[in-house]
Amino acid sequence: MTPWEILLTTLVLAAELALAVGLAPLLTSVVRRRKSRSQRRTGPSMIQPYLDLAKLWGKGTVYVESSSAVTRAAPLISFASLLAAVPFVPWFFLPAPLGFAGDLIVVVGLLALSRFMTAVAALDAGSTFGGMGSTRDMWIGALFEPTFLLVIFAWGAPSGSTQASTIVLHGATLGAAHLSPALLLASAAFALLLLAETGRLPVDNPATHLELTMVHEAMVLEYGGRDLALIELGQSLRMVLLLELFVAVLLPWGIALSFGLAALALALVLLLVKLLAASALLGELETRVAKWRLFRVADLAVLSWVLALGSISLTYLVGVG
Amino acid sequence: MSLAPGQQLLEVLAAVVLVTSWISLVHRRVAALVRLYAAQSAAMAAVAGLVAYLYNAPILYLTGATIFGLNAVLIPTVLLRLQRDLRVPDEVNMLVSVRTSGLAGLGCLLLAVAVVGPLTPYAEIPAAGLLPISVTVVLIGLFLTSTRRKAFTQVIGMLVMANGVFLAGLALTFGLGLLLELGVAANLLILAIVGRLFLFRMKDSFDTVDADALRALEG
Amino acid sequence: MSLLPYDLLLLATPVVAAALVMVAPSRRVANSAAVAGGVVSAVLVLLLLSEVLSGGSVREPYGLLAVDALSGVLLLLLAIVGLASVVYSVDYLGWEDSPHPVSLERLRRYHTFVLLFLFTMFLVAEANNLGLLWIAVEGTTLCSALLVGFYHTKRAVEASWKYLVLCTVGLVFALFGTLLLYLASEASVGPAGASLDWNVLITLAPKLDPGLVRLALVFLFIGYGTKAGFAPLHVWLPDAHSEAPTPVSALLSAGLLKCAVYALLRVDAITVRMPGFSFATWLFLGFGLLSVLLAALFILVQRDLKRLLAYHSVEHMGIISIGIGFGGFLGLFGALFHMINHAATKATLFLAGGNLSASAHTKDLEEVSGALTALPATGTVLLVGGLALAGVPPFSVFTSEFLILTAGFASGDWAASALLLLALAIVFGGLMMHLMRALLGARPHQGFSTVPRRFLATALALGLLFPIVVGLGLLLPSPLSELLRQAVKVVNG
Amino acid sequence: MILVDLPVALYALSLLSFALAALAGVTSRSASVRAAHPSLALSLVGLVFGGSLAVLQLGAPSAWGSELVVPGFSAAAPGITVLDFGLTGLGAVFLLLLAVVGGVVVLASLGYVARFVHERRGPLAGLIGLFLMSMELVITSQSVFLFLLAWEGMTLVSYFLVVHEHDSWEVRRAGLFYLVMSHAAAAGVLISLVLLGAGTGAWTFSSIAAGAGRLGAWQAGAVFVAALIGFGTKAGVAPLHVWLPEAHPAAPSNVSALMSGVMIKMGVYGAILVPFELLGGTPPLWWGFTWIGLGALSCLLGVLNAIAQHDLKRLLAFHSVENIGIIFLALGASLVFLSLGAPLLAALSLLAGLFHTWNHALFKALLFLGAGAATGSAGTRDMEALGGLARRMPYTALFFLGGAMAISGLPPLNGFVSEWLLFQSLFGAFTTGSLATEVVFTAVAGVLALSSGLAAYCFVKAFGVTFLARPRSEAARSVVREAPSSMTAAMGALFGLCLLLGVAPFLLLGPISTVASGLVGAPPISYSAGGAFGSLPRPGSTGGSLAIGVVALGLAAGLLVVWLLRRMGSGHAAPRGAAWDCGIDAPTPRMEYTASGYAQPILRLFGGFYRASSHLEPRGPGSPRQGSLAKTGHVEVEVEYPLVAGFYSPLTVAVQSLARRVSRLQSGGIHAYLGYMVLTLIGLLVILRIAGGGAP
Repeated sequence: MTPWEILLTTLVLAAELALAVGLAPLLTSVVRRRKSRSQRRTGPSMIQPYLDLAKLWGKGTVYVESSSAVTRAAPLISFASLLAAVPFVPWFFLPAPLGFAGDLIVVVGLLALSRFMTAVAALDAGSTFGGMGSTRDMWIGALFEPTFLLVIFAWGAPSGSTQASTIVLHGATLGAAHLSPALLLASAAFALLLLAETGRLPVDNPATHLELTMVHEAMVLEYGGRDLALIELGQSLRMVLLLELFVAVLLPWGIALSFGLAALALALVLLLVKLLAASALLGELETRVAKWRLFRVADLAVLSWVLALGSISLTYLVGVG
Repeated sequence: MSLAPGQQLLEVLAAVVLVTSWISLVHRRVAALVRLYAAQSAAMAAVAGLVAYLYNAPILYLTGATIFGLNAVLIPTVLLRLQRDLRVPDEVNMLVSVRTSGLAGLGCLLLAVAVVGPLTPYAEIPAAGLLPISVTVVLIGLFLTSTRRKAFTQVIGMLVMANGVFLAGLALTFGLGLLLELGVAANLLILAIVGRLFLFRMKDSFDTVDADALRALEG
Repeated sequence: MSLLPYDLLLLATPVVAAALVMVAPSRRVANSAAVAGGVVSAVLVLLLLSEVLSGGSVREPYGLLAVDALSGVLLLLLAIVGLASVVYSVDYLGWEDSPHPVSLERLRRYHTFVLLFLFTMFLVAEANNLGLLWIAVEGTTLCSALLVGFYHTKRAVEASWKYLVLCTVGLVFALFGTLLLYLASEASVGPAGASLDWNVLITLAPKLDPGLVRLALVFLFIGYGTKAGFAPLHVWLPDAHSEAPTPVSALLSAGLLKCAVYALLRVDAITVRMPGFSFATWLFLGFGLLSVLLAALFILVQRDLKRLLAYHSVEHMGIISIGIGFGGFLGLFGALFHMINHAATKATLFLAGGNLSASAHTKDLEEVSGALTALPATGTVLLVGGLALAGVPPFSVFTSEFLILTAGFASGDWAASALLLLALAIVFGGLMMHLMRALLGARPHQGFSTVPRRFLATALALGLLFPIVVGLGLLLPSPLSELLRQAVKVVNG
Repeated sequence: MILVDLPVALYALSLLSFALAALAGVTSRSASVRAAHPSLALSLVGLVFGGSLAVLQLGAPSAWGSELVVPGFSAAAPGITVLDFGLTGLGAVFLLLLAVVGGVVVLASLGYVARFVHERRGPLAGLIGLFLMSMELVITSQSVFLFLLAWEGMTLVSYFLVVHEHDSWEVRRAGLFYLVMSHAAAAGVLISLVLLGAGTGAWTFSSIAAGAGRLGAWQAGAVFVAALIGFGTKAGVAPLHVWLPEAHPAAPSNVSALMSGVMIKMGVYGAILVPFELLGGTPPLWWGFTWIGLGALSCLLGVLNAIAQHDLKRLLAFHSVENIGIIFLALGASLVFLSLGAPLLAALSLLAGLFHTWNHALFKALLFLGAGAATGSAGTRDMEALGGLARRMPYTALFFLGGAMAISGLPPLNGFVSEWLLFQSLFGAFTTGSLATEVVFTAVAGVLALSSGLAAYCFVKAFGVTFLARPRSEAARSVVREAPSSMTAAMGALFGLCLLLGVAPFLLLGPISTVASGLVGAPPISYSAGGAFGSLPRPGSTGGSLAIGVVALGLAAGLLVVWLLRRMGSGHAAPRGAAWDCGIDAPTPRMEYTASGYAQPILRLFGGFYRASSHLEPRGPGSPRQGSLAKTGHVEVEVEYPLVAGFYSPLTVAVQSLARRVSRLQSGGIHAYLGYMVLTLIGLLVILRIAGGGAP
């Protein structure tokens, strides 16, 4: 790479990081707005999440007296690993800035890392709810980790690569033929994964205030101040990350392949549209379903496995790709 | 041609050996068993002498004499004395009924014939027909040893087996040569002595010569 | 040709020693006379072997006695084990303060019988003739029966009676089988050329009538098999071994059983030369496998140390017989080698076990615990010996078993070899279960007697055997391997 | 002549120092802590020599060896009992592993043996020396006989290490179970090697490999299966793994670390040795798929059982089963690729397998040492009685957490790299063009992902319950000191290695990959080597690439930024308060989530697998009223192991009862005995009669 390209890549990297972190609360509030609208409510204002974060950031923190250094380290590591996952996903420019350095399996690893740290920290306070949330969250995560891998295999099979950029590029160049049944099945599986990973209904209810039904909320019950802010932001970041991956693979068209103002602008606009639409869809979905019993989530996981594996066999039965 | 009568006599003597062992199968009195054994041994001795005469194998005269002296006279007297000294009750107690024993004797004969019969007859060897008989006697001896309660009668059973073997040795092989004959005889004698010793010990420690009393060692 | 008829001297030595013992005025004299007998005969055996290795075989003019490599192997192990147990006896019951003291004249009787027992076994090894062989084997039965019943306890009487009856019955069969062989030779070449000298029989082998020989084999196997402790004819063995004085148990298990197998080997040497005749092989494999498998099961549930070792003898006789059955150079080599290894290992265990039960006052392994901490020396010997007996490398037993298994797999008897391995695994489990229970554990559950005992003779005896147990697995001195190879040649040409 | 040969000299020296170590350990009679040190130091020296030998071999791959024929036997049984030693590339990989992990564990033992010196049980240090020696012998033996000697020696010595605390009968029982099972397995090893020898007529590995082509398909299959049983048991592949969770908790922790870290890897070594080096050629497909099936089984069985444990060391033992499963997945994939004629992919998966072998050795040794430190100082292995150790033994906690993250396959630690490699090689199935392989391998990838997810679940529980929150019992409260410095140093070293291999795997991958491609006859795997920043291979056109260094860098950068942001302007230390308790009353340790409670969702989900039974132990007076919500007491969850309950124990019982029945043959009645004679005679005569002239 020429220094020029390196410079541009660095710029793109910075831009995408800023974009991801900046967009995260917005998309969350889009989901909430969508829900409140379909429930005939005037929900909170669109910038409410930003205000919450600012308020939390201003507050001091209190730690449980029996807690150890893990409690303090966990939010940092968990957030940092999400942050580190951003540049492995193509946003508005191909190839993804760090695409050369890692593929989607790395993303899986980083997400798992952040989950792991949160779950460990949840046990540190020694309260009952922390353990409850921790075990449930790890349980869900373990069930859906295979889904992620299977989906990666299914997505990567046509292009013969697990590299996000390669997959998207292959799709973008393929045109309409890209939307093969195999891809759709795999993406459906990914959608289920997305619900579980981001703690959405029917898996988890992010808006609940009843400890016994909490999953993610129960884990972070003991957190406050900047730590909590990081956790909340991280949760939104995780959502936007997965949403972006979803739309980028499903609808790869319009992403910028070269440094041209027009191309970049178009890519940015399309990116925004896709993400907003996706999150609106998510909110719509959340209003349609109720929370499931924890153990029914397993059925969801199994369904997602079946979808992904089906897509694999389909790929080569139909001979697409 | 001239051998024929001698052959027949041989057969007859062999039959005597067989029958004595048979009777000892069904007889209920110990002393009678001893006497039967003596008679059998005497017949054996006669066999030896006859074979020696018919096939001019002089060594066998000596053998016959040994058998007579040892098996027909010495050992039986020793045994009878022993029975008196040990006060061995005179009735044989069997593990199986008399009828069964008799039938078993028949079975022994049939088995022997079935096994030895198909063997090719040997022209060079006279009296090859005695082989089944000796096998039968051995089997009967084994049967006696294993179905009679008294250790005393077990000894008699073993002696009968030995007789069966001797019959084969005499009739079929003209003996094994002097030295071996004597060796075997000596062994028999020592066996009798050792057996006698142990019978006394058994009487001492168990106050009976019933081999069924020996059941301490198991597993 | 040698200066002296070592073979005759060897036979004479124990008898002379026995005579000396009988007139010995004191324990010291009796013991030393017995030990001297053992030592001298061991030396004579070595001289004899050196002659055999150089000259091939030593024959006595009348042709009744002869020593070739095969009998050399037997003589060697008899000399070693005999010497070891005679020496061990001195500490075991030789003095007033021994663990099992006896009166002087009973001590005389004991030594006499042991020496006569040795004599008869030497005779077995030197006999050149199936008839004489039979006489010698029967002789061993009579002497050893007296030794088994040496203690006049009820159990001893019972054991010796069973031993006497079963082995005698068996040997009558053996005699009958011998006769049938003679008959076969007679049938092939007529009365004139008939003989029981196996060198003759070997030359006649191709002409022998297979039917007769098969019949003979049945009787011979039942006869000598009883003596060798093949299942299911082994039933006398655990009783005799457990009731006899410990040195005698060692002698029985290590020497006597081998004598019986030796007799069968002599017969095998004839039958292998009969074209297309494999009945003997079947019998060896069948009895061997049956013995190994049954013994394995018996070992699992056996708690009495000496009976346990006795069942191990059954197992190992089975292994030897399987090795002979596999045949070929490798199989026979393994079998003969295993004879030596098993003799040394088993004797070691019996003697060390004697120490253990002498200080623990029980033969029941369930009642002993922590022996390794209580008696470091004896415990270690037991541990190593037990591992060796279980076929753990690098000890000698493993090597011979490995050779036998290799022979099996090479000759295509996969099933037999696999069964053998299975049985060996079960045996290993059983032995380890019992042994470790007794050896390990922190403190002995019941007091070990800490009375200072004489240990010189014990140490000497074990010191004689232990190197064989440990060393022979990795390092086979070339004279020995030469002897074994010649012995294999004797059997299968 | 032999002295100028550097490898031989190193080899001899290392064996010599091991022997001396054993001697020193056995002969030392004083009961002081120092008494064990000379022996351990000598072992270290031996490991250093061995390690340098391995490095030498990996540096300049030229298989060396020298023949040593046992006197007499060469003449007696031609060539069969030859003792042949040498070091192949594969051997070097494992020898280095032995040197590194063994060395660290010996270092830890310096402090750890202090626990044992006052109870004069046995020469622990000397046995450790022997143990290391036997493993080095296994790796360096190049002939059937020597291999068997070394193999059995290894089993035996490890048995005596396991029963070191032999005054408790559980320990003796576990030890016996282990000993018998491994001996039975050794029969498998013996069969496979002897079949090879008998089939090829050669008894040294090199000549066997040369002549292996002569073996028939059935023979080769038999060799493979026997080797699978033999080595699989030692490695702990399900369903042959049952000795592992018994033996590991029974042994002292440094021994468990050695066994789980190195010894079971000897099973992996053998499993690679037989098909790849000795048999060679193109394996039939079913070999690979057998391994894959067993590997998948082990993964799930291992991790699921691990989750159900609350004995910390049993939990770790079951995780060994899981990781061995992962290794066998990789090896199986490699065999399959070989059969499909894709050597490059075969090399890649073999590389993944070997690398994961290393990684597992590192983090499992680390975890066992950590567990040893924790349970040793608390005096109990029951997690329900631990807790709150993090604040008393911070270093142990930190390193244990690191090991937990590594074994859960989280970046930027070594576990992630080897799993990534395995995923990539599985993904390679899409280039083979065989649909079956594609679907199976994708499913396998799913299994792998599931098991690593569950592993993460399990280790959140293990770490959290053991080290976090408040002490759950007096035992845990009694812990006041950090583990001895030698142990923390050892754990630190292992953690450093995990991190190093996670960030810069090329340090090790380079040499290993040459070995791997050499074994499968593939061209060397090409990757843009650039130290930490080089990217891992993209075999053929497919796969992805990974510059784990960059990932780690990004992570670090992110961490730094966030940390700075959080610190900005919040000067004063954060105050501390009570945890939220719904306003009931002050939370007590009894309100903390227990290990069983944590495992409950999985137990419920896989109830059919566990047949877990939970029953409530009423506490205090009066039994709980039915239907009332507030029951006093605590719930016991018991998990039964279908494999053991359903197969192993019935087998043992059956054999035992059979033995008891058979032993009644020895009824004591002389007439019965004579009867046996009669029956045998009659039986043989009848056989003779039936066979008649037909008998041979």
